[in-house]
Order: sequence, then C-alpha cells, then structure tokens
Amino acid sequence: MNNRRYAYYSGCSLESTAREYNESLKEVFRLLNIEIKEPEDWSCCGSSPAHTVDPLLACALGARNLALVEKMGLDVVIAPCPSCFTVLKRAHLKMKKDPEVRKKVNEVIDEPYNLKVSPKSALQILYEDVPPEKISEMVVYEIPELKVAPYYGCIVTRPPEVAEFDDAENPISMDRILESAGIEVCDFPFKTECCGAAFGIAKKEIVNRLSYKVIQMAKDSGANCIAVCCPLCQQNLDLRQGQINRLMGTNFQIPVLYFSQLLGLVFGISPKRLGIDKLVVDASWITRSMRKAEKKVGNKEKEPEAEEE
Amino acid sequence: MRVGVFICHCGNNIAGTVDVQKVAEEMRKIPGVAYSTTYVYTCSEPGQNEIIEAIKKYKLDRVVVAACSPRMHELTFRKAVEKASLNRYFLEMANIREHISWVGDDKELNTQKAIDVVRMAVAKVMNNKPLFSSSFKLTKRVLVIGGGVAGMQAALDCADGGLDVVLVEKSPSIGGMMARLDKTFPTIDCSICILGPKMVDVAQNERIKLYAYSEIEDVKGYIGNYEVTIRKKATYVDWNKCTGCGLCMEKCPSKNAYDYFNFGIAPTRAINIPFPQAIPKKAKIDPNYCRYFLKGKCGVCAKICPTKAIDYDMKDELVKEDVGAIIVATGYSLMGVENFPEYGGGKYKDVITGIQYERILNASGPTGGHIKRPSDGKEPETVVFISCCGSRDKSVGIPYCSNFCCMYIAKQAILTKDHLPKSQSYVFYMDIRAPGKGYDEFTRRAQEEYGVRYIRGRVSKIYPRGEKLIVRGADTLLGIQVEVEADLVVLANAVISNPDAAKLAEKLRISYDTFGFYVESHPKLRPVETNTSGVFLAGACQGPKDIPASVSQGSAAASKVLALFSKDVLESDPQVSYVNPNVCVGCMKCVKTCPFGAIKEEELRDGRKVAKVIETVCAGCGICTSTCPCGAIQLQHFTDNQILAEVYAFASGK
Amino acid sequence: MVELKEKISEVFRDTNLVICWREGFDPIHATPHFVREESQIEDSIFNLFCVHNLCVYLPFLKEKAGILVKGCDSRTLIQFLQEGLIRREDVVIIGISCRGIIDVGKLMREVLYEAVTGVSIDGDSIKVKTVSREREFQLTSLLADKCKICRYPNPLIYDHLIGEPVESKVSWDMAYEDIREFEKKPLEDRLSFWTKEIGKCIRCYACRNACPLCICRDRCIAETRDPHFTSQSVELKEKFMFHFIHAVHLAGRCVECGECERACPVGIPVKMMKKKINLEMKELFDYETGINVDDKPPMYTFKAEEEKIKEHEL
Amino acid sequence: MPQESKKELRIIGFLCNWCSYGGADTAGVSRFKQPTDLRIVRVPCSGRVDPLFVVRAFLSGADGVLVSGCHPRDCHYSDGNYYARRRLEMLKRLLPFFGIDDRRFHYTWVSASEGERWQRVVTEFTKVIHGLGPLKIEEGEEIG
Repeated sequence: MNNRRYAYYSGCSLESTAREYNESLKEVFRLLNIEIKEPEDWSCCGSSPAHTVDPLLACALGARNLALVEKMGLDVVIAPCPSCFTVLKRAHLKMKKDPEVRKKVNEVIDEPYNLKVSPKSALQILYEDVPPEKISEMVVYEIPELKVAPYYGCIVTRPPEVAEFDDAENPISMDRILESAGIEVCDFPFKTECCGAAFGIAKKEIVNRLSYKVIQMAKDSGANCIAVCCPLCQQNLDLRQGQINRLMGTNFQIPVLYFSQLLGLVFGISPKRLGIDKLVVDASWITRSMRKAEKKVGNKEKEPEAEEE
Repeated sequence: MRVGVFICHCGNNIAGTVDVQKVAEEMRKIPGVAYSTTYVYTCSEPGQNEIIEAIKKYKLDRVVVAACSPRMHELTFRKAVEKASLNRYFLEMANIREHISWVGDDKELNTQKAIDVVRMAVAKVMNNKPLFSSSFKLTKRVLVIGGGVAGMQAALDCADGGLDVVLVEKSPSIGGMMARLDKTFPTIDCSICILGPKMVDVAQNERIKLYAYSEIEDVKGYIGNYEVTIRKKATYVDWNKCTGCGLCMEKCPSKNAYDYFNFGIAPTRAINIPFPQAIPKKAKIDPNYCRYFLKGKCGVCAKICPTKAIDYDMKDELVKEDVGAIIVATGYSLMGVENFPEYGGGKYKDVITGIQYERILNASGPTGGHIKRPSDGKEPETVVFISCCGSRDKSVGIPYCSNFCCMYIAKQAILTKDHLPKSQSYVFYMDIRAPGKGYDEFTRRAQEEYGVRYIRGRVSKIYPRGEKLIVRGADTLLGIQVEVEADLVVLANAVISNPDAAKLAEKLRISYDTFGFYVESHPKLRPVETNTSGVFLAGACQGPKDIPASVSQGSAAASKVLALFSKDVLESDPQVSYVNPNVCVGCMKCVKTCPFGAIKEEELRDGRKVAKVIETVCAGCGICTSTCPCGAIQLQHFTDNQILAEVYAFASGK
Repeated sequence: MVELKEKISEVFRDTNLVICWREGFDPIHATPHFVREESQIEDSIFNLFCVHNLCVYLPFLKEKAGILVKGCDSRTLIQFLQEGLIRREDVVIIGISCRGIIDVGKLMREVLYEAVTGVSIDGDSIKVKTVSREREFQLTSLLADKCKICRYPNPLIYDHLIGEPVESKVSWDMAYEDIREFEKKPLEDRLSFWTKEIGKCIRCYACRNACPLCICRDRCIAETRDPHFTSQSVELKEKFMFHFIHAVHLAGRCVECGECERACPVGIPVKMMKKKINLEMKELFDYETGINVDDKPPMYTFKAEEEKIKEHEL
Repeated sequence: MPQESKKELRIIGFLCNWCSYGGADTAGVSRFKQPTDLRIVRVPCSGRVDPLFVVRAFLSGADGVLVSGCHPRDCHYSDGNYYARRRLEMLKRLLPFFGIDDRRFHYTWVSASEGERWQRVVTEFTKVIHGLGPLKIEEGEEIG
C-alpha cells in the first residue's frame, strides 16, 4: 500500500510553538506507514519577512531547502506549515517559469535546484496519497460529543495557482480526512477566512476581531472544537481566545486542535504524546469523552497504544 | 511574357515615404517586365482605366499592382484586369502601404523594401496560371440548427421567402431560453405570450420540417450541397400517437426527475411535457429517472396512455436531409451555480441563478409565479442580486461581458417589488451596462421608482446566519465593506457556450474562439457569415446576445440564405488544389491530412491509384501541398513554384 | 538453413513470390533473391552478409509476396502499414531473429581489399580466406555499427519466425548517444562538420534509392526539380537542400534501417540526420517509428493541445 | 538597429492570409512602426508552409525566417496551424543540428486584430537576427 518515502520539512514553527503539530503529525504518519525523512541541515524558509524584503532572497531560501531534498533523491517534500509550504512552492514555481530567476537563484545557493521536487502540504498527502479506507482502518476510538469546525486558513489553498490543491474558496480535504476518521465535521462557512495572521504583533486588536469572527462562526455552526492545519491560525485562535473574550465580551471555551492531533486521538495515540495538554483552551473534555470505537473496520490485531505514565 | 507593373502613390500614403518612381524604374530592369508606371490613386476609376488601357496598348499578359493590402483591393483589380480580357488570376498585388510606407519612416530603406516586395510579386505573377471557376447546382433547402428565438426567426423568414426549412432542436420543445423567461426587458412584456404565437407559426408552417429532440450527427458536402445526418433521439413515446394530454405525467410515480426546463429548481416527473406551451406538445421519458428503465418494472404510463403511445424499446433513429445552406442558431449555456463555491453555490439552497429565479417568477413555473425561496418556501424580504458571476472574471477564464445580465437583474428586481411590495432588493454590480434602446431608462427606473439599492462592488463571500444568508461585499463608492442579510440571493451567472459547441463546429468546419463561441467572417461587415461558405450564424452561439439582437441575426442569416438561393448555380473558387496524376505516387498522405475530406483515392485505367481533389469541397488551405513529398498536388494560385519564385526573388535582392 | 528453406517453400505455396537473399558474386556479398519458381528456393540463404532491407521492394509490388525480414527490417513493414503503403493481407512475413550483420566495408579494409574466396564462421569468430592468405577476426569487430546499438534484434511483426529470440541490452539512450554527443559540439563545429560531409555528396541519389520509405522514387523533387526546390547544380547549398529534403520528407517515418548510409559511396553519415529527427519525435510526441501498426506518423496528425510544444518567445 | 546603421539583414516572413497577414495590415493601419528588414510572402494558411520553404530561404541567403499563422483553435481552415506547429517545431529542432542557430527561425501566432503584437514580433525578431548577424553557409574544401 502506501509505503512511499517523503522528505519532511518541519520548518521553524513546528520545532517551537507548534511542536504538538510536529509530534502529532509524525505519529499519524508512522501509523499510516508514511515514511518521512528530514533533510539534513535545512534552514528557515524565510516565511513572510523574506519576501517582503527581497524576492530573490525568498526564492533562494526556498530553493536551498528544495535542493537538499533533491539531493536525498526524493521527489515530494511535505511542508506541514502552510507558510513554509507556500514559500517552497512559490520558489519552485518561479524558478520553473522563469529561467532568469532559476539562473540567479542557483548562483546564490550552494547547490543548484533542478526543479525535481513537488512541495506538498500535509493535508494534500493525507488526502491524495492515503485512501480514506486506510484512515478508517486505523480508528480505535470515537468521540461522539465532538463536532469540529475545519478551519484551513488563508494560504493552504490560496492562491490556487500556487497551491494547486483542493478548492481555493471552499476546500474539503480536511473535512474528508476527519470524516474518514469518524470525526463529525460541521458545515463551516469561514474555512478560509483570515485569522489575522502575524498582525497580532503589530495590532493585536485586528487579529482579535478577525479571529473572533472565525470562532463565533464555528460556534454558530454548531461546532465545539476547531481543527486547524497552520501554526499561526492555531496560535491566534487558541492563545488569543482569552484576549478575544475580554475584548469582545464573549465567553468562548472552544479548543483549537491541529487536525493531526484529532487523528492521533482517534488512532489511539496517547494525548500526552500528541501534546493535548499544551493547548491553552482546555481540551481535556475531549479526551475524557473518548470511547472505544464500536464499529472497528479491519486491522483487528491493533490495540490502542498504552498510555504513557 | 509581358508583365505590367503599376505602383500606386495612394496620394501621399505611399509616395510620402517610398520613392515610387525609383521602384517603377527598378522594375523596368527585370526581364519580362514590359511596362512599369506609377499613378496617384490606382484604385480610382481613372487609375483602373490606366491599367486596362496599358494592358491593351502594351499587350500585357500579367499585371502587378503595388498598392495597399490585397485584403483591401485584390478583388477591385482582379475585376479591372478582367475588363481588359485578362484572366483575373494573372493579377498579383504587392502590399507597399500597410507593410511598408505606413510602418517605416526611412524613405531609402522603405524604397529598397518596396523594390524587393514588388520584385517578389513580379516573380510570382510570372508563375501564375489562368484559373476558371466552374459552376454547380444547389439544393434550395436550408437547415436551421437550434429552435430558440434566433433559429425560429431564421426558419420563419426562410419559409416566408419560399424555402423549405429543416429545423433541428436538441431539446424536446422549441422555444429555447426565451421560452423560460417570465418577462422581457425593458417593456415587461410576457415572454411566452410574444414567443408562443411564433412557436405555433413554426409548427403550422408547411414549409418547416421540425425535428425536435434531435441532434446533428454528421455534415457532409459543401455550399449548395450538404448532406446532413440527424439523430432523432429516443423519446420512448411514439409522437405520432401522443396527443399531449398529459395523463402520463400526472400518474408517473417517479416524481424526482431533474427538470431541465426549469433548471432543476423543482423536480419533475420521469415522463413529462416540458411546459404547457411546448411545441411539439409531446411527452418524453427520461430513462435516468424512469422506474421502468431503472428497475425493469412499473409501466404505469404505458397502461394509462389512452393512445398506447409508450414504447420502451424505442431506439435512436438516423435520418438524412439534403440542404444547400445551414444556419447555426444553437444559443448558449449558463455557468452552473456550483462554480461559485465562495457564494455557497450548490450548498445553500437559497443561492440560485438568474434563470432559476426567472422560473420562480413565472406563472407557469414550479411555484406558480409566487416568489418562494427554495429552502423553506418562505417569501423573501431581502433579495440580493450579484452581477458578473463568472463574467468579466479572468480567474474563472471568462474575460467577456455576458451582455444582458445587467438588464435582467433590473427587470427581476422590479418584478420582485411588484410581487412583494414589502421586499427590498440589492444589486451588487461592477458597471451597469445598458446601452440598448430604452435600457438605461429601465435600470434607472429600477433604482428610482422601485427603490432597488445598487451597490458598486464585488461580493467576496456568502455565509449563513440562522435562516438568513449574509452577503459580504465591498462598496467601492463608499470604500467600505458591507454585509447584507438576505433571504434569497440571485447570481447573474455567466453566459458560456454550449458544452458541445466545439464538436458541432468541427462537424460544420466553422471556427470557434477560446470560449467556444462561433467566429463570424468579419466582426463589423460580415456578422452572420462564417468563413465556411454556406454556413451562417444567428444569435448567442456567436457570443452573448439579448432577444432583439438574436432576432435581428435570425432575420439577417435568413436574408443571406435567400440571397444565396436566388441564384440557380453557384461558382466555385478556383483557388483549390489540383493533383497531377502523372506525378502522384499514391501515398495518400494528402488524403489523411485534408481537414475537409476533399481528397479521395482514384484508380486510373492502368490500375494505378492516385489522389483526386473534389474541387467543390476543397477550401484551399494547401496543407496537402506541403504534405505531398513529390509536389504532385498543388494549391492553385499558391503553388510551390509560385512561393519558391518569391523566395528566390527575395534572395536575389542583394 | 533447412528451416529457412522449409519456411520459404511453405510461404511460396501460398504466394508464388518470396523475396529473400542468395549468395552474391563472392562469399561476403549476398544479393536480393526473388523466388518465383520452386527451384529457386534452394539458392536462398540467410547469413551475416544478408545486409539488405528487402522491404524496399514492397510498396510498388502489384502482387502478394512473402518476404524475409530481420528485426530492424520488420520496423519498415510496420511503418508501411501505418502509412497504408502496403496491405497486411498482401504480405506473408518470415521473421528472422538476428545477431547482427557484417559491415562489409570494415571487412574489406581489414583484408586490404583483396578478393575473398571463402568464409567460415565459428562461434564468435570468423575466418576469412583471401587470394593470398587466411585471417581470423572477432565477429564483434566487424559488426555493422547499427547492430551494436540494435534494440530490435527480433522481428516485431511476422507470420513465421526463424531462429531463437535474441536479447538486446541496448536502451533508447544508448542508441542515441551519438546524436547527443554530436549536439554537445558548438554550432560552428556542427556547421563545419556538415559542410565537410555534405560537401562530399555527388548527388547520385543512392541513399534515396536504398531508402524503403522514399516512396517518390523517380518523382523525387530533388531529381525532377519541379517544383523548384532545388536545382541540378552541385554547389554546397543545393547539396544541403537535397539532404534537407530527404530528412524532412522522412521526419517521423525513418525506421533507421541504415540502408541510406550503407549505400552512400562517399561515406556521408546520412542516417544521423534522421536519427536526430527521430529523437525529437520521441521527445515531442512520444512516437517511435515502426513499432506499432496503429500509431500515426506524427507529421500527418496533430493534437489541439500539444503537451510538449511550448510557444516560443522572442 | 537597422535605422541607425542602415544595414539591413535578409529576413523573410510567411504569413497566413487570414490572421497574421491581416495582423500586419492592422499594424500598418495603426502606424505601428517596425524595422524594415522583413519581406512578407502571403500564403493562405500556416499549414501551407512547407518546412522546406524555410530551409530554401536559409540556403538562398536569408538570415532569418519568420512564420506566423492564426492562433491554435482559430485556424480559418480549422486544422492548418496544428499541422504547421508540429512540422515547424520539428524543423526548429533540426536546424541547430546542422549548425544553423534555431533563433534564426521563429514561428508564432498573430491574429488579425493583434497589430501591436505583430509590431512586437517584427521588432524583436529583427533585433534577434541583428544580434546573430548574417548567416554564412560556405563552400567546404573541394574533395579530390
């Protein structure tokens, strides 16, 4: 089945503020037999700051990492962080389209990048390369009380000519992945609304207002949990939920989990390993309401992994 | 060989930047050039007479006119040399105006260029051969494809002119899009009330043979002599027996069939008559929904039909018709609502398209003309119209304007107010395009008398809040973001070409643009002709068009056909390919590459197989000539030797 | 040999004509052999000197015929069928799996153009007896160059097959390495290479006559000069023109049987030009000549969207 | 540029009657100035252009050859430019094998309405040819 090898570019956020995304994703990949390998000596993708300063720099930072992947002999690199993904993909596309750029960039980086790598988001891998039955097979727990608002954020599918994946305005990949893991997903109209992103540093209030809208819509849509795939979205919705409550006079208590954490939970990985306890808004009710899945499809021999400690 | 060269000054247009005297002088040096002169306006009557006189006086047998583009005046000069008893194909033109004097400032270089170009024309003309048209008979019957308002108009006008008409309509009834409209702008006429009588005229006209629920399978032949194969699709009801009583439709237990006529706004029965005024008013079974076809048993309609018209075993039938001209009036399609995910198209039941709303407004529509929104049947209080959904949006690949949406939005907003006086309509628009007679006044009435609120800006998103839909957009005049709480949202979805437009174009060998709209011969001066002689266009198959424009084109195309058929024989263009059977080796590569099927294999008396051109079918592209390895097939007037002569003349330039 | 003759007799009974080989004027030259009478079957041979691509005769034959083809020759038949130049029912194909043929030129050089009186082959070596002495060579050293990069030693189309299948380890890339190497040279070097090579041409048209796909034969425009693509002048540009005509007319058709090059009396690498085009045909249209009967030669068809042809910017 | 040096190079263009010849006319009517080196041959369709015309032009002394037809899908004869595209692409790839710089041969699509595009094509192509200079195919050494 799926025994493909992928390069895995975790990026800076997943090494720090979004460690739980990193850990949970690796666990999920492990259970799904998705073999991943980190390129050695990877560097920062440059994220938003690089391209606001110098387009060549932005492209070169992306290309450097892609060249490393190329050297590993792999043709797909998973970039779970949407910002990393966009930067890598943009660098790839720009160099592919414009031989001038390719020449310039290859002059600056140590080893040339020969356009042989496709950067993909973690969502794309799970949606396109893993059959939904395989995800269903891994499920050992169900969480009947859980109703999730799948929140994709701005850039994982946009602009469409860069992402080349899913519907730009009404993506459904995360919906489908969670559904195949037996998790109930609500019809969420604000899937790609902006959370405010890095504006929180300059103008907290803007982020608070924008993130408020997202959380409010999740609540109105009947969700009691938000699933995300972007470290910054997670931070704004989770970390700032208190700020939002104070500013807007609301009383949100909606846990914001990476979709990989949700998958990990129903796959039977210990909440601790998945970093559920790292969340700011308490999500313990979710783990408490977990119960053995009644209808288990296939894979009889696999038992839930033992709780650590 | 005695070539005459005539260099035109075109006033100062050419002489201003080309030394025409010098060009004329240089030409005299070429062996075979017997006469070379200049004239101030060669295309004028005295200018033409000069050519005619010179041909007689100097016994010229070839003529080169160096002047403007041959696309402009080739025919003029051909007629002139013909007046001097020279074959018209002994004329060549050198374009020294559009390609030289108008695009270069340096007189010396322009003159040199003109000398080269005229010399090339001289070299070519020396290789010209006299060509003669042949005449052929034509079938004075016309095929009209498409029974919408444009096709009906064309069919009726042709029939009035005494022609027999074959009218082929893809759907079960004629009427097209117009039959679905509630009212027409800007007069608020009842659409079916004005169209219905025309439909009846079509049905009753003895000269019109109607094939409803039929499609064009194949088109063979050429202008004057087409053989058309028509596929009569199986309706599973014998239309000779069906009286259109509608009993079957009433009793059919399969109540969830897709209603094509109503654009799916409500379901219909698996056996149905599309609408009360349908012509022909006959029932048809949709096998995708019919229980008999799905489950193998039911047969209610067969039992109940008083004339025993139901025939579950019916098969498609192919029929042939001979015609001499074809009018294409296949109309348009609309972009589906599911193409607008950001507006929740296909997800929110109360986000509908303009044509669907038209059916809701219509008294014979599924709601009986009461405005009820699809989700819960409630009367909407706030209706939002969004113009340019898809149109003028490069991101969906449609840069063009859909032509009539601005107007029907205004109309629908006015009708909404008429139906529901308490309602409030909003229109998000990019620009209001109302250039027709009485059109701008109409959109102003919507705003001023009916209080429709026009917001200039695009809508970015639609999302639900409770039972309402929140329409979020920009008001670019105020520079703010606005949100409107709507009960019903109507999208003015883009006009697109029919999904099978390209396929039909290929059968007819007419061109179509990137968007699948058919291309007219000249955008200004030949709007209903195509570049394939004998095939004409009418209505929105050429591009989005409103009713009056479509009707005008229907009449225009009909008048073109009547003019064509006023002759008893047609003259063929002799600029076609010719096979020299002594040279042809019979590899038949030309047969394989001819886009028109104009070349066939012929067996000579000695048993040798060679290619042969059907002159009347050949369009004169010359693909065969560049395919033939041994030069056996030559496109007359653009032979290898003629083109090579130009190349060699070009090369001798230095 | 027994098997060969048996097959020929079998086919002959059906066709009354079998095109094969017999020994020529000396042991190292075979010559095409038209078996029209039963008695002629005895003379038929197949050996390392059966170099000719016999298919060249087929398109203009007015009768049903049996024909012997090596792996390489069989591609010609497939190409004929693709182009509709022969009908499958008019030909009975006896395919021969082939280990390669001898380049007679090479052999002659080795024996210093002495007349050869006898040849015997033993495994991988060949003994050649000339009027003055006897010498032994490794077969591989005398193989034709085209055989060293042969990818189709076994016939791709046949009704009867003779011989054990032969395995080829040659890949596409190996077969076209010479072209890729040549293209690494600077433009000027390429031009001067061809200036020198094509400069040798005496316009004898032997290459054209040997080419099974040059179907114009006597009506070849290089010879009729009508239409006036070229003149009879032997200046360099006209020689170039002739070779361009040959190459362009064979675009997407040449099956690389190498007969043109074998026939050339002055040793112009005529096949290189055609191989170059074939390389592009593969790249552009994923098309290889003479492989599948149902393929369409790419110059006589098109796709509305060409995946591999990009618009050229200035 | 030619205007300055007044030294022209030999450029020949084969234009289809329906689109590109019309496009060149449109450029003329709009007075879009162009370098003067190009000489135009009118053909009915780009599909009429035998690759051997291009070869012949080069061998007869052209320094640059331009072919222009209707945009794909817009061919007046429906398929002509599709054939042209394949055959001319083949030729473009063959020329450098013989040592003729493929930039000397350009084929493109210009519609009757694209006067400005035509101006750009002519200007740019002329620039390219001037950059490459005259094409020299000279007699090799005589062989004995």
